[in-house]
Amino acid sequence: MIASNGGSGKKRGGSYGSPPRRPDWMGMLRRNALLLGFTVFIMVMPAWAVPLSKPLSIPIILTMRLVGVYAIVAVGLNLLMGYAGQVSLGQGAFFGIGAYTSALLTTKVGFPVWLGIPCAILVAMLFGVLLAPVLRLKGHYLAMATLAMGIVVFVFLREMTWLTGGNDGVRNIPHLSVPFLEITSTRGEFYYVWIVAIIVLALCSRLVDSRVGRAMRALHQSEVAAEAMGVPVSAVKKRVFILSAALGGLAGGLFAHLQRFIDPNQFSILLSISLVTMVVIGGMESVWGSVFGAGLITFLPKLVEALPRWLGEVPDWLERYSNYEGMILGVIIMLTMVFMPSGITKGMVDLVRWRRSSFVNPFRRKAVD
Amino acid sequence: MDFLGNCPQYIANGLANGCIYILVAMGFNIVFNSTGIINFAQGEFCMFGGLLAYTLAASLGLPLPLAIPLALASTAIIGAAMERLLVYPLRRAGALVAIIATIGASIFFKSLGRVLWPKEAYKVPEFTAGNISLPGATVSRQFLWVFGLTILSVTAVYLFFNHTKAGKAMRACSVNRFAASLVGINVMRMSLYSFVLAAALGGLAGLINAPYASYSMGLFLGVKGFTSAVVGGLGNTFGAVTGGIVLGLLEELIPGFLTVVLGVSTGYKDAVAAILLIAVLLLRPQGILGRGVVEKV
Amino acid sequence: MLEVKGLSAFYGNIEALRAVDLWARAGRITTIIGANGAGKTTLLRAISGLVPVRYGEVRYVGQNITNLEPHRIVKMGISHVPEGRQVFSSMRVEDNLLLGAYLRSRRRSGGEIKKDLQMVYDVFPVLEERKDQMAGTLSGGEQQMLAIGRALMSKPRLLLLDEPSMGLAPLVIRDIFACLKRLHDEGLTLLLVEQDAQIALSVSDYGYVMRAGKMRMEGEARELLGREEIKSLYLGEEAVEGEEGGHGDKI
Amino acid sequence: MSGKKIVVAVLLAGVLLASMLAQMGCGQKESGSKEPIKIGVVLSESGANEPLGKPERNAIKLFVKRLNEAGGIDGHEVEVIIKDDQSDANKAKQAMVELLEQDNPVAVIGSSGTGTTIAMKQEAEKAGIPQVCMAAGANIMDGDITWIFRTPPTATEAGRKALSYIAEVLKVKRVALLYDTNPFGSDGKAVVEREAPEYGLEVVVSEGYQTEESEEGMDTHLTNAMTANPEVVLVWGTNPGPAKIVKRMRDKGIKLPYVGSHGIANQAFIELAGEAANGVVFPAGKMLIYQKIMEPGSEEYEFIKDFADAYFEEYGENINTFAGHGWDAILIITEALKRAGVGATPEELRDAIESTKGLVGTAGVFNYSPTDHNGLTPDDLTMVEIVNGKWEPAKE
Amino acid sequence: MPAEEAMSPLHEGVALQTSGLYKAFGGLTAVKNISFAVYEGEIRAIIGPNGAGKTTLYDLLTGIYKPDAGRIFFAGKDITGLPSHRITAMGMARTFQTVRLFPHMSVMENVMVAMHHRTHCGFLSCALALPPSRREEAWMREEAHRFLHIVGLEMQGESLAGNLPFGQQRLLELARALATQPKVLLLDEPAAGLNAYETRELGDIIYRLRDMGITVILVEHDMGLVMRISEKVMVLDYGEIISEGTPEEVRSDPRVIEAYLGSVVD
Repeated sequence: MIASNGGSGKKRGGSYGSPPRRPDWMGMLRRNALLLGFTVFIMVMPAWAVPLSKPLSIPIILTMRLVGVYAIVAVGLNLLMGYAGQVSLGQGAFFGIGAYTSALLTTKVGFPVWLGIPCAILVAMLFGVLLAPVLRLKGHYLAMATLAMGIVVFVFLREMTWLTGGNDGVRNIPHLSVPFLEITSTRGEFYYVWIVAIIVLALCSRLVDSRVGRAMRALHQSEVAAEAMGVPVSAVKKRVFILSAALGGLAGGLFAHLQRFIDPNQFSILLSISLVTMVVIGGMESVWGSVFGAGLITFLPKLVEALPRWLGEVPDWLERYSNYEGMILGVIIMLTMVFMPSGITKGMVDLVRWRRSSFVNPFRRKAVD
Repeated sequence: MDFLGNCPQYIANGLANGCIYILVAMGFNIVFNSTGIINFAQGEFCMFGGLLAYTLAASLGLPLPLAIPLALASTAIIGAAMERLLVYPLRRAGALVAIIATIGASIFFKSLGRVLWPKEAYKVPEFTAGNISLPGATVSRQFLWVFGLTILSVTAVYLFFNHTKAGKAMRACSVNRFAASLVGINVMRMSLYSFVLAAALGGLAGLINAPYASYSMGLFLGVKGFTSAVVGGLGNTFGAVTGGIVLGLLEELIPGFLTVVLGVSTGYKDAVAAILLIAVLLLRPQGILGRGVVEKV
Repeated sequence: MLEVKGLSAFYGNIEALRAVDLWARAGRITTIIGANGAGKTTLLRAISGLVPVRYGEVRYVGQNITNLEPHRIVKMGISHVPEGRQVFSSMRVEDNLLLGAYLRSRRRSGGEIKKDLQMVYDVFPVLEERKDQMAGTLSGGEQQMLAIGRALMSKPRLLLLDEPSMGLAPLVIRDIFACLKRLHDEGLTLLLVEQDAQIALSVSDYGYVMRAGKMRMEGEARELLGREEIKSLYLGEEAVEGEEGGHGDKI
Repeated sequence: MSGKKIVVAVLLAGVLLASMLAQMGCGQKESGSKEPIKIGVVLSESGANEPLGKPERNAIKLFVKRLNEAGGIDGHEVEVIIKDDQSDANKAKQAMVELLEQDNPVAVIGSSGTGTTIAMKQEAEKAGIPQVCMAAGANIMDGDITWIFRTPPTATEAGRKALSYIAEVLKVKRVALLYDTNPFGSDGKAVVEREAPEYGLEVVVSEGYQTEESEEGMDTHLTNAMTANPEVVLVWGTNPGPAKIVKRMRDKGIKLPYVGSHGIANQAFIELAGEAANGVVFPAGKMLIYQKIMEPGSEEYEFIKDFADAYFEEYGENINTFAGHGWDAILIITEALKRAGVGATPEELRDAIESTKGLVGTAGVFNYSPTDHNGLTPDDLTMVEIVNGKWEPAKE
Repeated sequence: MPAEEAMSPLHEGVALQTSGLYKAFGGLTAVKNISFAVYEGEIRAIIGPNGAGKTTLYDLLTGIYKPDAGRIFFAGKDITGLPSHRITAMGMARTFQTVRLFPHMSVMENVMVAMHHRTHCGFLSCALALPPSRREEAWMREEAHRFLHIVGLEMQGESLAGNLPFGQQRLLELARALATQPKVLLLDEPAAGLNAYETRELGDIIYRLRDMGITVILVEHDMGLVMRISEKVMVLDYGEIISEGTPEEVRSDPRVIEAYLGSVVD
């Protein structure tokens, strides 16, 4: 190390030898442990979840397929919003574009599904490139511009009937498939989706810990400093945006073939907002948090729906959970933001570690900090 | 040409909608000025205004002159509660957190609205029924109320901000929050007032937007109101007037043109505000008047 | 009148004030001088409740006002003219002044407020000429006068002034200080923070010298004015450096 | 990292615990003498189609309750498993698959809306299970109709009824169509534009609106439509859009006849439109005004009266069309089950439904055939006119 | 500075040169006609009272603002108006007056961000962890460690930057700036908030950087530090250069004394 020759003081008695540093592979292993653990968890899931589904009245595997799809798009949104700090309330647009691309290519042009989904990614990326100029905006402006973007895409999906079929939607979309094999069983779909999702998760968790990920996080924390450190801020933002669009497209493509029927109303602003909710509840700047958020938001209604069956007779209002689902989600979001702005996963980790840092009572008048 | 012949009607309709947008947009601006956040739940205040007026006037049978102030006051209380319970604790948080928190509030309010008022629409009593024929256009009598009340509200807000102590203090907070606290203004209290005022304006927009109100009107009006605020220059309280009128007119003239002249589907009407919003944000973020603030790094 | 004991305050992670003591007597002009970055502004802000105090206390006419909210402190009669003037630039001059009287009830003391407004106009006639202009269109010196006038409108017993000379031409600085002197003669207690030691000490009764978040020197203003060390405290000298080197806090 | 692991562990433990509890709770169920017959139901109890889903649910629950009190089918109780699709096709499909995988129902009912029904239809076909839907969209019957049946009159029947009324009673030619841009409206638009020439009518303008728009917004659409000099205004949508339009029309003094769709066959329309509702004509099931057009004592009359009385007693509300659709749906399935026997395979049940003939329901008399799974004809509809805030038979 | 010199091509050994820089905000001219040249290997201090325009000058040099008039030459090229990250990539780095670390990233990561322009692996390569990106990552860690060692933070590599005590945050900012491998390093009040011990250590580090061949420009209020380490001092007041010379010359310059202590009244 060339470091400290010449200087007048070397205070810490540093030797010239190689400094004590933690071997890199330790960190790699630890990160991968989580990934490997999760992969195993998913792979064995049907084994215990299928027998459990019936007594619990919660269709675990069936719901997990969708969780996988949402996890993919939520992770993409988290890269953009949690890591790079760029709010998007229009992520549903890319999801919709991806879904329609693959659905139309496979039903009208006759593409095989395994070709349709990559095309969905490409088209979503193309839209990402076209819409990237909104990234010039910041904060609230960006939020509203992306919201508007979502509305525009929704209206065009609905109105361009010659292409999209309008409100009639696209139906009889083929099942998911790999070359020469169509996947029709729930379990098959579960594995298909989750293998893709785990690959995406693995790639994304690598990415956030790499040069690119650091640049993203840096520009989130201070654009000026990041720029001054040689990070081409607008280029990085743009790429993250396109990447998140691509993941939206991928998830949309998978979604179309899972649902096999899509119409524009499935891709309205509400979808974008619930995606944001997933990211926020799961935790910004946390790849795994997004999976958790997607899981929570998707399973919560199922859980409440199952309650009557566990408890026998329940009051009517409990049975009509979906009527006030919004109230519960709204309260969860608000409480999360007030008490655990870093999301539930991180908030819980902090609580478990008895670290009060992120849990200062925000209602207190004076913050002596 | 038919289109030109229809223009007076389009303009009258555009003005009527524009007035509503102005009220919503002013709410956005007032809150933005005093707290620096965009309240995504602003549209839901309109919902509360309209539906509370329905409940008070139509269900409980209160006379309108009593029901309307009560509805406005209740909406203002909801606004105050939101500020105390959500915005105040987040006063030190970043934009992202604030955005998401107000989105949460908006989801909550909308859902609450649906539980309390589950039907697809309610008829809010009109102040005066009937209509007036003008050359080339027919407008409802309610339109006169909308127009009059909007002018009244804009004037009242103008007077409030320029000629009352509390109003000047709120302006002072938006100009220079630091100096405001130095002269003894309780800045957090002003944030509360701004929410009260914005909620009341939103409520007014919701209830004069009669005769129909529903739980789902929030997003619709919220987006339009925000677009108006941006078009007029965000943070510029009276830019909202320009913005609202521009958006209101464009929204009626463009589909009119599309259908009557080009014969294209008017379903695209929904996209007018959204496209205008993106265009203004990208091309002229300070608003078409150019006096608004542009968010700093 | 104002007593500061062992005050420590942080700006983010920076310890900007380290156990500062200060005593401003009623009816006098007390000055704190020091080069920029010494912590003078932080001290004033800590007194008026804008920067939280970590340790120590601030007492004002016998009451503990440590960490009170700013508007309460203003109400008690301490008015702060901030660094860089901070006028409400897009509001009229007169509105700026009237906002200074924000905490006074117009009903009860409406007449008095008018009188005070006239008093401010008497002290700064230029403000009366421009009372309908936007404050942002005033020159720097006029803005400084406005800021002082605004602070006076709350009828303070103690006026805190932060660098009233900053960014102003020497002639204007002289005017401002002449006005301060006049206010003092009318019975107002002043606590002044200045970089411009010469002019500040020349109008003051008592002076403190700050450096790196600490009080380094104090004394009667006239006496301080004569001391050579002041210059070295500003422009730095090895001797001073060495003196403190020994007891630097460890991190 | 270790913290995260703890979280994961806690979650896992929670899931296991919950599942154990659930298993315990489940043991008590099998107490009845004979195994219940399960019928899956997917409805839009919330979201855009909430006004449809809620009465449908009420009717179905009431029907089953009465059926079971009367001894069920061959002593078997009927159990309905109701799921909410939130008016979202994606959730409907999910709910459908859940039903199929978890509950093995003999048939499914659902859903309320067109999009949600299509999403379910694909799964019903795949699984081979009869589905009875309560959605009106004509396009539901596009493609394979093996497994799907429907109870409400479709846009096609309603559209034909309305068009024939325009052509034969009003005797005018130029139709201005205003439609909601939602699925209901665009479906109607397609039908009207397709069928109009057969009745010698010309759709001179079709104008899409959004139901949330203000009255002034509607006025613009109306103004656009009036430029084409129509002789009648036909509005295809659900509340509150049509109410806004008719109110505006009458306010402006436009005297043209206003013909609506079956989407406004409810009391809410009259409440919303107020005075302006008078004179509005729309196609609807005969149930709506059964007391006025049917002979007391006739089979249809008594059937509907029985339903109306029971419904009012249970819920304190008057029946409406949607409740009727739900009632018909469960009726058709249970009648078919009685004929095919409790142990019938899905194919047998399907055939039994398909062979339904002359079954009196609330919406009319159902006659299914291998080529027609709609069951109703335009004659099962009637034109209703609003007179003084009340439904009256329109002049034919 | 005579104008003709500023306009002429760069002299041998000049690291950074400006000619006639102007920048106004609204009505206020923050920087007026600033021309100067800094030679390679020099330690140059810029001092002046608050509001003299020092930070604005930095912002102009590093491309955060564009000057209204005037040119900036660096590394033999005209860099006026280039985006910030390009200027950094060419070898000019800065620290900030108010510390602008990335507080939620580890110390090591903070430094690694600054190597962005010296590394190349893109999204795909990073996500797939291809061998080049892994090699690059390892190299970056090693480099980062080296820079942390220079400022003495090598033991804190894994802690969050936001959790460091303030003095160390300053040092980390310095290490981060170094990691961009600058030829010219602009320090903005590096000693603000440091105690005497830390300040002294900072001085030593700056010497060491000079010895590594880095030209150091610093804006500083701590006159002790300025006078001790800088070879040449430039004094700004009201956006203009009012004095330039060795520390001794500047200290005795009456205009400087006046700028700081004020003119004598009466």
